[in-house]
Amino acid sequence: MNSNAIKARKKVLVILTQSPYGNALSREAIDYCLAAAAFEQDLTLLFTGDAVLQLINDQNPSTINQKDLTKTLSALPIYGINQFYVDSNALEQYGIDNDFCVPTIKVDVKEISELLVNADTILNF
Amino acid sequence: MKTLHIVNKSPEKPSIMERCLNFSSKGDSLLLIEDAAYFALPSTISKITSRLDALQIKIYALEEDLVARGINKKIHGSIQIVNYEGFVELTTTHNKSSSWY
Amino acid sequence: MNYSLVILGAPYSTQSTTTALNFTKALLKNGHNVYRVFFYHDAVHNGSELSRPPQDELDISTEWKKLKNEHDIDLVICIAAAVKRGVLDNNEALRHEKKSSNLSNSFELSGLGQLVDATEHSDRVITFGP
Amino acid sequence: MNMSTKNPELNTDKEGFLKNINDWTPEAANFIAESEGITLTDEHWEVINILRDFYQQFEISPAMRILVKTIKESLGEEKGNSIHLMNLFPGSPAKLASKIAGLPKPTNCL
Repeated sequence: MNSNAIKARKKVLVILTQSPYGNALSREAIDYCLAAAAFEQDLTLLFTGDAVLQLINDQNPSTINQKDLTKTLSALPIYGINQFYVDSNALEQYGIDNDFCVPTIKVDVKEISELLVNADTILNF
Repeated sequence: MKTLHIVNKSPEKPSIMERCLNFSSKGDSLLLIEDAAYFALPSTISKITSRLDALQIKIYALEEDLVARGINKKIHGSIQIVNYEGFVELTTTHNKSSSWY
Repeated sequence: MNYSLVILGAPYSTQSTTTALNFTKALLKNGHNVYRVFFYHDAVHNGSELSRPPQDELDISTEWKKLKNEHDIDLVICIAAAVKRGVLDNNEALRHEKKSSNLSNSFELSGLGQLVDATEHSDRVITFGP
Repeated sequence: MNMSTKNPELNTDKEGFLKNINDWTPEAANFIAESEGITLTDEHWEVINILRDFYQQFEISPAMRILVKTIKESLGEEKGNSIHLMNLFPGSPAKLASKIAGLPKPTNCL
């Protein structure tokens, strides 16, 4: 519980690839981010593939007996996580844009490679 | 800062390999494990060899997974076979790894 | 080098756990240190004492037990993911008023902070996808 | 500890958390608080209401640091600090206040 127990110093890139409700990994990834934020870990999030679908506003998963992932995602900025990179190719593939639950930074393939290069550790969810 | 990309899904899910290659940098390596071992077959790997070459990405496949699937003698010549110790070695010679699934 | 592993796939359903087991053995054989193995997502089922494969199949639970006994490696299961899926130690069974617990004593239930700690203290973190 | 002696309708677990968070009412909050030896004042209610709003918005129970931050934002420095919260909800304020506010039981996740 003591947030000073770990002196965070590594740059961790969390790569999200899963859709919001078909796979629990999407929520479990956010749970990791909340924990990492509590320890003030230097965290960057990259949404690619189906994970861009997590960001769509107006989700109402009560119809499938699940909690709304966007509500929890939108708590991340309060926890100090502000770097939400989104794969512009994936957005294009699904024809979605803007109107997301968190402020995002769109990145192309080259910029994403840079994110990987600059990370100390990569966690894939 | 080189990355070892680890792929474990079969070529039937092409978007996974696509993503892995898109985000790779020059000099990274690719390790095929589990069902991704089937990428080592000549007909599947030939679809991506030009991109691998352009990025100078070395490609490895895990011996145990190849043998298990009966394809260790059928694989493309450009692929280097490593056992688990070779897998460990690859993680030491790269700064980090990214697992695509 | 100091390694941590993140395992995500369910044992017996995916190859994730056995790949990670073999990798762990190779690490130890080559003189590396395993800082922590963190079980998350469906890999929490590794912690069940009650799993019993047929005698002619690999008993994954026994494999972890051996590694734990011989090398004292830290096997940590995410508590929230485990309790949700029915893998409980005595404390959690009491806390949630369940009549029995089933966590094998090779493992420990703990929070995601252990994964955060592992990323900070390891030279390498390897994810074994589902 | 067992609420049923005081309020037959209130279904709580051994730790005093509501088994079904939809059972929460302000009266339920009073009962839970009383069983913890706390008589709810306006200052308690300020925190409880903020917690319930937080849960409504994000569907998670805030960690202590975030609770302090959130309270500071809406009630100011004087109340947005851990000493004030410790006085109101002794022991572990985030957990105890969440229990009284009818939020889900923490998953012991940190």
